[in-house]
Amino acid sequence: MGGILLAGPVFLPIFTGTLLFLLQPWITTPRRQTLVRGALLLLVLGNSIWMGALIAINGGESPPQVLFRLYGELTVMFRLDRMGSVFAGLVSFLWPLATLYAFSYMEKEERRPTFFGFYTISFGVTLGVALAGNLVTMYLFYEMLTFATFPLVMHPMTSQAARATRRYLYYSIGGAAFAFLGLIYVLTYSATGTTAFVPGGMLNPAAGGKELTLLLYVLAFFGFGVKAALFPFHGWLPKATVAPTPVTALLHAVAGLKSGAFAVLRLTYFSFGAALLRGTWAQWVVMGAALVTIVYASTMAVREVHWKRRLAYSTISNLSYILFGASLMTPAGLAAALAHLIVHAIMKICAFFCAGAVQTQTGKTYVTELDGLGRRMPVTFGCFTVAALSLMGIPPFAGFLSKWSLCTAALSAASDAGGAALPVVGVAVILYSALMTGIYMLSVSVRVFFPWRAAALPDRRDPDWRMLLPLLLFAGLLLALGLCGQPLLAALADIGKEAG
Amino acid sequence: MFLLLPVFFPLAAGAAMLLAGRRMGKSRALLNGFFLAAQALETVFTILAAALGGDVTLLSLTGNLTMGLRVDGVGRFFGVLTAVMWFLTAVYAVSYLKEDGHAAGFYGFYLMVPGALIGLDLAADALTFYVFFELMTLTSLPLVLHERTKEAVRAGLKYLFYSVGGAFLALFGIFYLAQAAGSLTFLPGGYFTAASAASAPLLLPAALCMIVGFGAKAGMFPLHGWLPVAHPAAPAPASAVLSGVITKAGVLAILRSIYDLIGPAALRGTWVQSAWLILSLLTVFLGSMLAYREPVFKKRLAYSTVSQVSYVLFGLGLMDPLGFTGALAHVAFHSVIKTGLFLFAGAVIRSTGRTRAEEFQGLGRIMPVSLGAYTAASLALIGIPPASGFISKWYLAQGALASGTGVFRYLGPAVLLISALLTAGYLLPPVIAGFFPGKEPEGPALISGEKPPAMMALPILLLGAAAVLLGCFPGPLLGWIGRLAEAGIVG
Amino acid sequence: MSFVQNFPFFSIILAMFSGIVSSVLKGKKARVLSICAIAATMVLSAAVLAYCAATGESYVYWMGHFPAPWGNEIRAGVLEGLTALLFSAIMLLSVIGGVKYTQTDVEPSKQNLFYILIDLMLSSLLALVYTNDLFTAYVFVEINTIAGCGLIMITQTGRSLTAAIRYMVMSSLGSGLFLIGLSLLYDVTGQLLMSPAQEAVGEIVESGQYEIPLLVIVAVVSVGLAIKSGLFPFHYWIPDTYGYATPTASAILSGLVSKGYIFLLIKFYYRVLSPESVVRSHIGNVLFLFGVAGMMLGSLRAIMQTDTRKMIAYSSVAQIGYIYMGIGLGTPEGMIAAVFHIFSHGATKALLFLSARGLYRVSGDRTDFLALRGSGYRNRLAGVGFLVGSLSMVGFPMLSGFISKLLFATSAMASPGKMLTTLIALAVSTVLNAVYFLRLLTGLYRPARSGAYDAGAGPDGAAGERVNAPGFRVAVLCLIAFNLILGLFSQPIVRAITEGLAMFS
Amino acid sequence: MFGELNLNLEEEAAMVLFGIGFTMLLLHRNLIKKILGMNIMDTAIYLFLAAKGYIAGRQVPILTDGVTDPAAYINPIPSGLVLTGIVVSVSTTALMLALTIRLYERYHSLDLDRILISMKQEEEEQL
Amino acid sequence: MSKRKSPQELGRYLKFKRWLAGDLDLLEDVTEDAVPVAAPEIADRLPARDSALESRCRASEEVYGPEVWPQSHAPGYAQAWRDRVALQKGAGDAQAVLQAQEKSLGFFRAVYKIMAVLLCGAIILVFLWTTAFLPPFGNPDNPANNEVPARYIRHGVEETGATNFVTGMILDYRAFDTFGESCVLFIASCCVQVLLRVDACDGKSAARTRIQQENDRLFEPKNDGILQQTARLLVPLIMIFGVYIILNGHLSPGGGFSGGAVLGSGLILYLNTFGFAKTERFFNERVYRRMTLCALTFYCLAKSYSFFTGANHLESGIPLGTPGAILSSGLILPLNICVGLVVMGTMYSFYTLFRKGGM
Repeated sequence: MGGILLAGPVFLPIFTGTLLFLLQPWITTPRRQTLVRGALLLLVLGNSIWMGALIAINGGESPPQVLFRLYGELTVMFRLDRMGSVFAGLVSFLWPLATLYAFSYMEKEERRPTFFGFYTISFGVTLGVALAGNLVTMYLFYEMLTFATFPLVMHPMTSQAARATRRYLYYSIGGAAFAFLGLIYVLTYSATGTTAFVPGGMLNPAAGGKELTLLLYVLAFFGFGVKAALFPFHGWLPKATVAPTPVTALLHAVAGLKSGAFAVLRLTYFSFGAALLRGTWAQWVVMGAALVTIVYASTMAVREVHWKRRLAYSTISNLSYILFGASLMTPAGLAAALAHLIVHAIMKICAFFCAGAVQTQTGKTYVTELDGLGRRMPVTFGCFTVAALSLMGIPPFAGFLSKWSLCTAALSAASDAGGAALPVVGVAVILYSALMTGIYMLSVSVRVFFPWRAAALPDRRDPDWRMLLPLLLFAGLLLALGLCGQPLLAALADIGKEAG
Repeated sequence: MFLLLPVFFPLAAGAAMLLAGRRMGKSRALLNGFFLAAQALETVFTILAAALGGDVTLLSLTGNLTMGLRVDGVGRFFGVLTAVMWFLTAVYAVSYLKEDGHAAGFYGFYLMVPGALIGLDLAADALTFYVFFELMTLTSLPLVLHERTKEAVRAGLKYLFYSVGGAFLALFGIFYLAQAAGSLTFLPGGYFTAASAASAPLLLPAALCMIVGFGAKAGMFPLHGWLPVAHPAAPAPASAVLSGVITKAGVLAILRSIYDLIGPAALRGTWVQSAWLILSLLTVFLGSMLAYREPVFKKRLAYSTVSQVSYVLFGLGLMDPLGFTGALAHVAFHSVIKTGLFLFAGAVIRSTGRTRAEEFQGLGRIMPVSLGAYTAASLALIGIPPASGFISKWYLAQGALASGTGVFRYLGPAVLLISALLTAGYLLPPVIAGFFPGKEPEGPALISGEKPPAMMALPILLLGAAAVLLGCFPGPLLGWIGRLAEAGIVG
Repeated sequence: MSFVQNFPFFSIILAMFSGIVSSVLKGKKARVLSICAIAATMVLSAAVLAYCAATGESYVYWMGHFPAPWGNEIRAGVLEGLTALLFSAIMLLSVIGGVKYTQTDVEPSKQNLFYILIDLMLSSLLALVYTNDLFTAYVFVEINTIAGCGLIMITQTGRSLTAAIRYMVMSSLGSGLFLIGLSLLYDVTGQLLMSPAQEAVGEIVESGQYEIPLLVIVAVVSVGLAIKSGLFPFHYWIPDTYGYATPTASAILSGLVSKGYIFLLIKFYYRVLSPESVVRSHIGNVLFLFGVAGMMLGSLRAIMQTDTRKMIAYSSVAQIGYIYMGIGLGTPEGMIAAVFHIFSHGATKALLFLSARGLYRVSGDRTDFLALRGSGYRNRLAGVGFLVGSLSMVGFPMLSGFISKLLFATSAMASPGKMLTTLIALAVSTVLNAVYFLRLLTGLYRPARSGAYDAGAGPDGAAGERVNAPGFRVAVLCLIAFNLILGLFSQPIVRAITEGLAMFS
Repeated sequence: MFGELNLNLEEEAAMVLFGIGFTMLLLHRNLIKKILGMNIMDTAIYLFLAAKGYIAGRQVPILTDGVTDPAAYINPIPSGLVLTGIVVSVSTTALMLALTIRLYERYHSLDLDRILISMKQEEEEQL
Repeated sequence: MSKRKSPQELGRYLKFKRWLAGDLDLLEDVTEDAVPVAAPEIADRLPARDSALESRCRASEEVYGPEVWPQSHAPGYAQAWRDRVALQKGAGDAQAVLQAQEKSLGFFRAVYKIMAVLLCGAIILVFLWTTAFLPPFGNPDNPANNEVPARYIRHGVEETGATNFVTGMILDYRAFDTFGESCVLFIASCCVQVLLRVDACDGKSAARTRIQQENDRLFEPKNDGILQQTARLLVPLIMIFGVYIILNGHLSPGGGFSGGAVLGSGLILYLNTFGFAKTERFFNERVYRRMTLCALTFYCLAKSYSFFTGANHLESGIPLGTPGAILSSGLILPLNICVGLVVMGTMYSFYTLFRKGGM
């Protein structure tokens, strides 16, 4: 029975999504549309509650449930461990709110049932990535995520959207192909014979040459890193902002990229093992790539004038914070990475939703067109400023917490590793990027709330409640987490200790 | 618990003022009344809190790091100074913004800034200190932006990014200390002695980062770029407060991080101290030179702030009781003087519309009282004996000579002297032009304008008088600062 | 001698007999006979597979009254049964799927000739699978070549005729080399049947005689069969051949014919040459090298194509490169992966060709990217078929492509020398596959240039009107199911292949 | 290398012919020459096979006056194979000639390159 | 980006964009942005595919020479294509491209010849080198002369009944090959029929015109006296000789294949001399098809019977008769007859198809 329970939250949304496709010809009258919309929201909410209940009941630890045997000892197996429950909890908390937001955002768009179909399928697939008990299942759902999300990127059906989709597909599949090599290596040389996750790594050290292990780890890291927009392979994300905002916000800022980062964490701490990789050249290569991404992306964000593309670049740099945390290979590093994973998800989804709200209300997408909007849409831009401050790491907000844990983890890693220079450079890079975040986020806030006297004020109002509720919820959450984030950090710390 | 009042009451009042600004805007009297009452209350609460003392913890961030407020000597000194100066400028602001439509916005943010400043002064540990430091930057930004002209917005952004950048640079130091020292609460004399500093390799660079980072707010050399741009762009009361009080927050930040976190013993004689002294002296000289060449009057005063605040930093850099006393004294005196000067500048601009220094021909005829007060304050700033400036410069020189910092023992006083001369060079011409316009027919025409209203002239007069009186009767102030010096510099 | 053991012989003769009989029948009757013959073969091979799996070892069936070295014989085992079953299944689906298109492409009066070619192609494939005698293999290779050439040119358009002549030229080169290899082997060993030849070769290898001739025999036979199956350097005839024939013909040619020759090559390595002589002759490395080169350059050429037919054809070159890479790895797992990929590629390629033709039909019979835009909506089933086919090619989980990629990778781990190159080659070629397949796929589901996407309305029919023939629908659905089965329940098939290869030599 | 070349002249002749036929088939542009080349190649192989079957000083493998001792006759197998091979060559040649006729009828040229070019032009005009 | 670009500029721009894009499929969309910018009158007729130009202009590595002309798609592509070429080269006209192609072709041909000689020499060298190591010619104890031919000779007569061991081997020991053999013939004739047979019945005008062209009955020489006389003498002789060879296949050299060839040639001689009208009296399409069907079916059934009995070790009850007599050696005789008929029919059908597209 346990198996159904765990697999439920993964396959219920997938089933609902496909059901939506089949119902598409039937949904014609507005009455039916509202009915379907309500049903969909209820289902998504129910799914999240189910997931929450699972996490609560099992306290983050549940025995493995094998679904079916793919080939040989490769099995599709779900197992809820603490780290998985963190990511699953985050995703299931954000998804209903994003769906609610999407309802009002997609008012004017056509082909809504297909959009919401794929949107809900992605929910299930992301939960699949979170609940995966072994590297194979995670790889399967990781690859299916690409194919569940690419129709969403293509939704506007313009030639630009098609080009973005193609680029997204090539990068993701390329990444998955190289990650596959890592999976194979782990499968062949794993101590337990299967690829089930073992905190602290499952490779038996004797097997395979050391150099080869490191090379394949780096390949797999860059493979999964593509989805986490690591530097050389980040090209697809800014272009993918052509998709509707709920997609860019939820999938690219939260579910999509985060699953890439989550996969990297699983790969590093639960498959190859941090002890094996600590202090080796692989760690420095990986950390260097993350740092380069942070610097590159934050500087590009300042130069970018298109608002959503600017937020996309900001996502790229923040994702590399998580990868930097992961590359520290210490328990504190893992805890910091998870902290930033959670906090950044909330911050970025709030920022993207504000951008989306502005786009629906005023149709403006460029930063230069936003003068004086703050006075007309105070709530939206209030939340945006909260998100901006939190992104920068200003103390009363949650962003400071994750920056704090990241930097202290990096400095303690530096001192443990005999004064290695790179983590310290990492801290400097994080602070530089915080300054850049300040520049590209606060310049929007200042421009919006303190427009030039001469600038005429547009007469646009705040969007309806379905958009404002998520925004306010996120802003409030950021403040609450900022002020009393201590229990969360403690919980993450002992996840780290156990896996480090 | 009483300690929370001075910090959170102004924040709440300011927020209320902002939210209710539209409706209350109708009757200007009601608006001004509420504003002044709140400001007065804030000053009273601060003085009471300073008197009563006490300790409160707000929340605990991680295992051993907690955030809280505590009143100690230095905190009390800065708190009182801030409260008093803030109230005087508030009085001036009410009349200055009489016919300004957006006054409610200005008043709201004007009320919130002291909350952050008092919180800054009373912070018990680096984290709380950093929280209020950022809050102070964010709440003071709208003051700069008040004019809403293109230059104002550009200056505001520059101010924001410089201070936020500086804060992040300093944050590196805080992170390092959190990891190296284990705790961040302020401990008089600091956590490191010369011996234990050797075990923390990155301590010195961290210290330098904090000095330069917090120095941005105090207008020290590498990150001083925003000050000459932001102050003139802000309305007069705002620039007065900015120069007079907010730069002192930067000074307090450096004082706390060096004297209460790292510990002067660890830094005495190291390259960090000499770098610090070099930077401050360079700023002193640079500030005065630029002020001397600057035609626009408010910009000139801004440059003078850059150089004067670096006097204080030089004093702190000496890590010598005498230097410490001179520094703190100069903090008080400069705050009083510079606020007076800026208020005077505001009055001149408000009544005559002229902004350039050499256009003040015959100003004495229009506003003799204010010009008199201005002259007194200028003399104090230059350091003419009876006025207060002389005393602080005297102590600074004494401290330099007594401190064992090698070449700076002589270089310091020399630079201070040269800068004093330059200060005279850029402050006195308006006085001469004002009182003795001279008869040359081809000279610029005499200035014309009406007298500044009483509410504006009163604060200028008070500050001018205070500048001189403090110089004459420095006893009680110097005694208080002396006791702080002993407590502060144990090592 | 239980009755089931006769089934391989029955299936060959039945296919041949139905070919002979349909020479006098009309088009329609010939089609029905041919479909029944293929279905019967499928059933017979399934029975053979079941029997061999039950007994657990392969058996020899005398073709005539005389034992091995004198008379012919065929040998049936688990692998042969499985291959026969899957080959006939794919052929059946291709024939059923392409019925309507064969009617339009081939002259009415020559329909029965088409089905004769199909029957004899089936019988020669079965003979290639079952035969245990080299010369019989040569004869049936010839039947296969001529039938293949017939299938190519049956549409009698300019393109297919030139493709046929080029195919005949290259194939006769291949057969010539194969025959000369055969005669050299006969000359050196005196045996024509594989099992006695193996002992003879074993003796020669020990005695150290004829060391050079053996080397040349291996080289010549491998090159000959490589030419015929279209390995990389000799692949110039593939694009036109597979691209411009009828969908049934292209599916059979690309899916089965080239695989038949590869199967014969594997049989030659296993049955005639002892494993160490194969390793000593380094033919494995050569095949590995050409295989990897084929994978890369095949996909690169496919990317540069503007005509989708040639693009799909070039992807076959790449996939054949995969198979030869598997063989070239030299490890038993490599061989298992190669054989599995033979089946998975056969099924996927048949699906791709059929659905591609379905898409051309609703895009005004034009085959470039521009015309196909939005055709995924116009012909929904063909669109889904093409989607599943290309996803399987790219190695999407749950589909057969993923399992073969997985097998290749695990087998690569076993051979240390070639591990890294194989892994990198696998990853890079997956990306290249993704580039050209998904570029077309995204094009399928974009609205036509006019911006409005017309769901379901075919160019020549109202939305409701059936766009596809019933046969086409059945075939595409079965092929999709077959792909999914290979993807999800690949375990029994892989176990059967392992067992088969164990008892193969 | 050629040290122990024990003078099997027939096989060498066959191999030379095979080489010539192979290259003609592969590289000649004229279709008829290609077919000729193929025939040369096939006949070369059959010559090789026949030569292999020959044993010096023995009779044709037809039973003559009841002698069934193998030492009397040459090896019958290669001749059997040659017989089958010849039929294969006939059929392939017939097929290629038919193809050549159709191509010539359509493109009026026997040169494969010309045929390819004109085929493309024809397709060009067609569209 | 909206500034008007001259053709040269566009050329450079495209090259730069290609270097920048680095992603082949981006090329497809490059034209969508760049084209409207170029000269308007060309823009609307230009096809979207820019990559077609690149892949074609490069001399492809086809062994048979480069594909000169790109494959076209949209209607009116040819003209648009020439403008594109002009636009791309920026100077001259489409002919410039063609001259370039010719020149490179010339160069290619020279290399072609040298390569041909080299390849031929290499192959001959390899094979000569192998023959050097082969067992000596005509030596009795070659590996090929092992126990396999020995048994054919020693027990050939009593096992197959045929005194001609080769026929015995072909039609009994290794009968499966020969069965495959006749299938090769059958399939070859089918393919040639596919290509050359012209069916009047399908009524298509194209087919009817082809019949007129191919049907050379009109040009048949009318009753050439000399030919008819000699044919009247020779044809029966040839036929009898053919039948003799088939019937004595298992006794003396010959057999189904050679006999069939002789009969086929006799038939062709008869056709040439007496014309289609006379030959169709006794031998036309239907007869041929039925004859081939019966022959092959008999062959198939007979051999299946013998294979089945052989494999299942059953005793096949076909008497072998006395060696040396015509009716001896069991099934071999009828099989020879069938093969002979098949070969005759196929030869004849090849001839008629090549000449007239049908019997």
